[in-house]
Amino acid sequence: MEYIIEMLNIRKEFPGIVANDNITLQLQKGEIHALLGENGAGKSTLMNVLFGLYQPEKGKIRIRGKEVKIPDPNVANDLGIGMVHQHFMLVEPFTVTQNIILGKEPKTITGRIDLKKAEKEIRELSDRYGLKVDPTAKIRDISVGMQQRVEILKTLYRGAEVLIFDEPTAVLTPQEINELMEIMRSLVKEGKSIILITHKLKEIMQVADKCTIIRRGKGIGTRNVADTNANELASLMVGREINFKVDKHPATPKETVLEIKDLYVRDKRKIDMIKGLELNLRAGEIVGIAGIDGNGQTELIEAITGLTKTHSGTILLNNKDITNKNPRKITESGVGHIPQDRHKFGLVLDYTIGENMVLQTYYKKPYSKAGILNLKEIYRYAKNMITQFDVRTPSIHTKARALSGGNQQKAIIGREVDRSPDLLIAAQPTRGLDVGAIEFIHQKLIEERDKGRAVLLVSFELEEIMDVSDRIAVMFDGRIVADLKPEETNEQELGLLMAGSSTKKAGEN
Amino acid sequence: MIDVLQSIIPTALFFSAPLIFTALGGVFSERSGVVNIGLEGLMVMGAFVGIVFNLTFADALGGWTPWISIIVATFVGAIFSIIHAVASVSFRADQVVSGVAINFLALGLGVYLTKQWYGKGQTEMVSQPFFSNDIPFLSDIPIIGPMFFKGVYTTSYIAILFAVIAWYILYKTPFGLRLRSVGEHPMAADTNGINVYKMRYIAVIISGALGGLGGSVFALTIASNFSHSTIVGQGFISLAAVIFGKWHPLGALGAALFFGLAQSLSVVSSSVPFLASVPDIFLLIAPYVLTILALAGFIGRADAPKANGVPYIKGTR
Amino acid sequence: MSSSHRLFSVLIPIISVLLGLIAGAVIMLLSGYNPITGYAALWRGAFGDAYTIGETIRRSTPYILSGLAVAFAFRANLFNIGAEGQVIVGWLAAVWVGISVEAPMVIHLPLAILAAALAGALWGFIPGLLKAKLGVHEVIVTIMMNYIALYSTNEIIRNVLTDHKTTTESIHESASMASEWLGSITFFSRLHYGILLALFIAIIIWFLIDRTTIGYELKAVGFNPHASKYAGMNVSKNIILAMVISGALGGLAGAMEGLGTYGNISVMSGFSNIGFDGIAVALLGANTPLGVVIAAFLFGTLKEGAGEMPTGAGIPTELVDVIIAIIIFFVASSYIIRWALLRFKGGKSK
Amino acid sequence: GGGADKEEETKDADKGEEETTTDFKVAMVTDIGGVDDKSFNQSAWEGLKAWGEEHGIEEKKGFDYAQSNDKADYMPNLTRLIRDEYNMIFAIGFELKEDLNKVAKQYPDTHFAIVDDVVEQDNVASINFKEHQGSFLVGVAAAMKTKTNKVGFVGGVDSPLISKFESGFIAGVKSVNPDIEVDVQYAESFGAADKGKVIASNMYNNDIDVIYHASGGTGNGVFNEAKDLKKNDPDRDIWVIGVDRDQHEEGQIGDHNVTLTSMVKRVDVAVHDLSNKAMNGEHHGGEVLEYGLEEDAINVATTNEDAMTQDIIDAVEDWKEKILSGDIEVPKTREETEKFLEAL
Ligand SMILES: Nc1ncnc2c1ncn2[C@@H]1O[C@H](COP(=O)(O)OP(=O)(O)OP(=O)(O)O)[C@@H](O)[C@H]1O
Ligand SMILES: Nc1ncnc2c1ncn2[C@@H]1O[C@H](COP(=O)(O)OP(=O)(O)OP(=O)(O)O)[C@@H](O)[C@H]1O
Ligand SMILES: [Mg+2]
Ligand SMILES: [Mg+2]
Repeated sequence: MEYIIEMLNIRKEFPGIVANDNITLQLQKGEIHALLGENGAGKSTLMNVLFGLYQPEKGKIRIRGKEVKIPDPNVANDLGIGMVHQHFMLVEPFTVTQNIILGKEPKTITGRIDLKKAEKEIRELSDRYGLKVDPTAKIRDISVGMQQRVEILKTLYRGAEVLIFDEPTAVLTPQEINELMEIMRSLVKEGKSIILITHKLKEIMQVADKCTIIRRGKGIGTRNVADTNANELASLMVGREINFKVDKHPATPKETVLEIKDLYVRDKRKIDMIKGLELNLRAGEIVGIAGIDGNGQTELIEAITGLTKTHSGTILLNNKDITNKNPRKITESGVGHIPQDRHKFGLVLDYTIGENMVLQTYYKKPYSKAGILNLKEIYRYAKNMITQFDVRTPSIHTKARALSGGNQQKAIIGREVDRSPDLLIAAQPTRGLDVGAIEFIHQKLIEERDKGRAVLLVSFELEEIMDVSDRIAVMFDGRIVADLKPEETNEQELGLLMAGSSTKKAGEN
Repeated sequence: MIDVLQSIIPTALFFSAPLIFTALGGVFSERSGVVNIGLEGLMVMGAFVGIVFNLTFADALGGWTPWISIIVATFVGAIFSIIHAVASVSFRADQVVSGVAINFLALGLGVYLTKQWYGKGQTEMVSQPFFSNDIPFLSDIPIIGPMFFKGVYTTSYIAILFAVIAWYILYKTPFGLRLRSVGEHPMAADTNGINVYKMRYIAVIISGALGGLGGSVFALTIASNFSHSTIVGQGFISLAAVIFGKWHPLGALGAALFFGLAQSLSVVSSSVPFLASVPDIFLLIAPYVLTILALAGFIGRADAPKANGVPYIKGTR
Repeated sequence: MSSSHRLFSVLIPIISVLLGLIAGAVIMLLSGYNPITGYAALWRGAFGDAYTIGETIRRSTPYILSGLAVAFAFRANLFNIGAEGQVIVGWLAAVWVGISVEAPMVIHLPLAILAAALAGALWGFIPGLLKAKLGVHEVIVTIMMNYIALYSTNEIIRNVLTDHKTTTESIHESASMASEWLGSITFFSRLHYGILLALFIAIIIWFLIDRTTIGYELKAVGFNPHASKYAGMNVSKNIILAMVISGALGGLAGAMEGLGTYGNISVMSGFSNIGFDGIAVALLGANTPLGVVIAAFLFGTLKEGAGEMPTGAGIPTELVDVIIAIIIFFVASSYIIRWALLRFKGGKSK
Repeated sequence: GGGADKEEETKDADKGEEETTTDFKVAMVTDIGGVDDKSFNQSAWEGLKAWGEEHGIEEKKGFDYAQSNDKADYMPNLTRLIRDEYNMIFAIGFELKEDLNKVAKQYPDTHFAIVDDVVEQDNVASINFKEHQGSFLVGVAAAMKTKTNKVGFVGGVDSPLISKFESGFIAGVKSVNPDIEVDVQYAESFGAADKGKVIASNMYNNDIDVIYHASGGTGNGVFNEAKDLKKNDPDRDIWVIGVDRDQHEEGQIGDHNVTLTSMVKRVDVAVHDLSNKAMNGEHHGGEVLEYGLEEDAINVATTNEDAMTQDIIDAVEDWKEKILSGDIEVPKTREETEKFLEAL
């Protein structure tokens, strides 16, 4: 059997940690090979080694049977390796075309970039692989899905034969995920080979041919996907059984906590993003907002939390009007918020994890008194939270930046939950996390519900919505178009509703 | 009105030229992600070299002296700026700190060497400075001619030309695309096979060259000699022009010209009837106040290149 | 790990200063001077006797405050190049109150100091406001504000405080920080009580930055305005507050000159450089109050000592600027020193 | 009391070998700028050197200077020289006034002199120059030279000292021809060549053909602009009047020279003179010494023979006589100028 890429016994160390310890990965031409492992297991590191961003301490890399050294991404490109990074490597103010050709620009004889030629080439590529993009649009104006297609085009433009995808679906909507799966299949059909990193077992089962599992930097083994199942993969990865079915009792909703009436919100361009939205949320229930990205979810959350001004309508919390109050007021009246973008909103990355734990409460007793911080109290509290929420960090004095995504998320959840808010908003709380961490977070949300809090869950992942919610509100075009019970619907129906095909109220059928 | 324009435009042109060169240098450096507070120092170096070279070789080179002087100053400015590049690109120094050091170093070294070589704190006046001239034919056009083409310095037009060239390079060529990408998202550039360090070195060296050029043009069109007070704040004004111009070569050009106009307007005003009654102090601070008002009024928010000021360390994000 | 971190943060500045001095020695050698004579003169100029020691401390005093001004803004991610203008208006305001108010010292002196702080604060408020509300880059506005301060102050000295003179009369005794006693123990140096105030304020600023909710907010806003807004902080308010406090510190640096060293203010033909040097002091001091205090003394020492170099050793004073520049470079390039130290250490242990 | 102890201490080792030929030592403290500023620091130093030469004294042993790089240096410089036991110390420039005032009080046994201002202390002689007289005479020259009947004055920083120049100049111009317009502009800096050039450019553009500058380095810009215009149009009459010393050299452009004349202020004469007096035990502490035309401490340069034609020189001489004889009193301030002009 001929391998296009062989990474043999790779070892990569970082100060204080062995990220890759004797890992072997063999990729055949024309296959989709999944790479599975918990957060921090060493997947990205391994791929960065292959892409020439890191140099391994030990091990060999063979390409098409020939041993190679890959000192930098240029060499990787020349060897036909392309990588779609977990965090997109796109220059925001540049156009799609500029991003794709960057570093390999076609020139006219006068030394000018030959944009026409470039655009033509991109059009050809995008037609051939079904990667729809607008070559003249700026990156900052296009959707995440299109950004990802740009990343793929970048690798194809450079003639990549092997494509590495690092958690490509973490940022995509279900529709976009389906499209991506299609794209991957067509890439393979065209003779490309793919390494896919993902935490979603379903996706692996769906498209991958093989799956290599790593745990804490060590290779556990490779399985033929056809010969295995999700449960086996999960337990190989975590080293224990994983409970996929979320355990929960039926909800016992009580008084109304959140009531939104006829809400309108406009974005910067003065376009209505929320158009007369109505929503009720009661204590002791989890309402999941299902919807495709861009249908007003972000605006809804920002309006409730005071980060954006509403145009009209009212938002009542425990029957008190909190419309357009400042974020501090709103938090104090009982709202907790796990933000979608944890780096931008959730944490001050340059603060220590200890300092981050009091981001919402630093001005209150006992963390400060008369404007003077009580560091002892803050650190005592932070230590406590870290143990309670299993945040894995060297110490509370470690900068938040140095923590892995899952641990950052746990810290935020701990901070928000511990304030016992009447309303807890969780936006994409499990994005990019491994199954173990997801399980933990789902449990926490349900615990909160059982303590009598109202939980608003926004997620693009239908599975998560279906598993965790007591009630599902489908959002489309700035409105709630359906209100359903999870046990009375299925993913098909939700998908249709999310695409705006019909409306439905709970209990109608 | 035309009278006023005819007297302020030529002065604005020579006043602005050194600022334009230097600001363009700032644009290159900051577009690549290296903050350059050291523009002032680069100008000092340029002025120093321009004057010293001119004084030394005036006899040998005759009419070519000023031209060769500014070329040499450009060259020395480029070399001098390597210090900033090494510190801020290779040594990952805080770029603001390194720039401040450049300012101290240039002035200290310039005056120190002047004292060593000339035995006094300031040089003689050069005998071969730049002279203004009338541009044939164009200067005969009514109204426009006297405004733009009579008694102008070739260096002023070179400055404007450089701004256009800088725009072309930054926005139309592969080199420019790469340079800007390095200032926005160095890691993206790196994964695309662009050598981030090399690009930043080149950009800083270009800024050194242009800063040196700006300083020497100032010295050879305006000051005529070198002392500790030859360059006092022009570099900072150039830095302001970089930001005012939103890190765009043509914006920087516009900002520098705006500043030159405001400056010469404040001088000319005393001879304009309806402004003559304005107390001098208001005319004196007018250029600075106008700049602030322009920014607050209609220029507004400017977004720096995203990675500006952040040392790039391979393998981190 | 953390103890070696602490060790490095002490070692690196020391090594930087040594390297700067070595470089200065090399330059002296190359220009045909004897470095030992040169440095002996520098030392005499700064610490030769009680007088020079007094003057060195006096010179360092405003640097502490202007350094704090720049450093404080930096902590909120703002670059205050305008400390210079804030120093000038603070100086003016202090002298103004010192001259025009008559009151017992317990009222007059604090009042004059307060006036300086307020004037500086106003000079910081404008760029802060423009930054917070309109997103105007503080660097340009503060540069422009420097010139406005310089020219307006000159105008006020000439036409308001005096009748077309270049220097105001002296402030009343009741507003003066000058001290006969401090002078007498330092042979008539101009050492004044401002140094105590400056050190006290450095402690306050340290406390403010590291131990109060205000400091917590300012730093948070500087690091990540989005997260700060999300956490309920008022981002605009914090930006303005940071600039106001920074400006007030600059104004206080001016008060040191107006109420301590000179007791008056003169028309200036150029900038005082106290504010500009404050940038270097802040950066040398790594933007921490303790660091700023140490850096201010280093700066004061070098600048004061430089005065003796031409007379004492025939060396131009500018050499000291070169040395300062090199020290700043090495402090900035701490990464490379750290790297070299680690190699050295590693090499030894192997 | 403290001062005396001090003096004992500072006789340290490396100065031990010094042996002065005379025990009288003189030194000066410059204002910002060095002894090579081509202006009065330089002139004062030249006076001191001439004095040293006259008495066969070596530099650094019997006479020396201390250079100030900024305002904060004056005091330490003064003190340093006192402690180095100089008997007579000159403070060059009005900027040193306040500091000298304090030092003089602290060291009553040292003799001081200040140039360009008045310090009322028993041990301080105040050297003032009658710049208004010289400015009056160059004003006469300007008035004779102008063809457009418009002349300009560029000041450095507006101050009583510089308004002496301004006042004398205006009075001189108007005395010759009251119809001549005088445009007065200040750059608010002694080191802003760019501002100087902008102002000069504007003045020449408005038909002004003679500019008198009293603006230090700012004047470089004025010379630069004048030379540029001259270079482009050698036939055009463009003139600059220099200040403090003969600025003939600054005006040279090819075969032409734009420096009409200069108002020369012989600080050296005053310093030399006063040093000798002090050496002879003749102190003028507490007095204001006025150096002017009589003492030959104020001159009008005639280096540019082509420009300073005989009739101009004659006119200048005429007016000089009138001043010396007391026929006219040259105004020193703007108020005095107003009165002076009314009386014309
Ligand atoms: N540049 C680095 N310096 C130090 N440690 C690093 C660096 N990059 C990664 N690590 C560490 O190496 C380990 C493996 O990280 P890696 O990024 O490969 O994990 P991953 O499997 O991709 O995780 P995730 O699923 O969260 O993306 C982690 O413990 C991480 O903290
Ligand atoms: N310079 C570094 N020092 C220490 N750890 C690092 C460094 N760079 C990256 N890491 C660690 O590498 C690990 C994996 O990084 P990766 O980019 O895969 O993020 P992640 O954990 O998947 O988080 P997310 O997906 O939320 O961004 C994280 O634990 C991160 O903290
Ligand atoms: Mg990863
Ligand atoms: Mg991840």
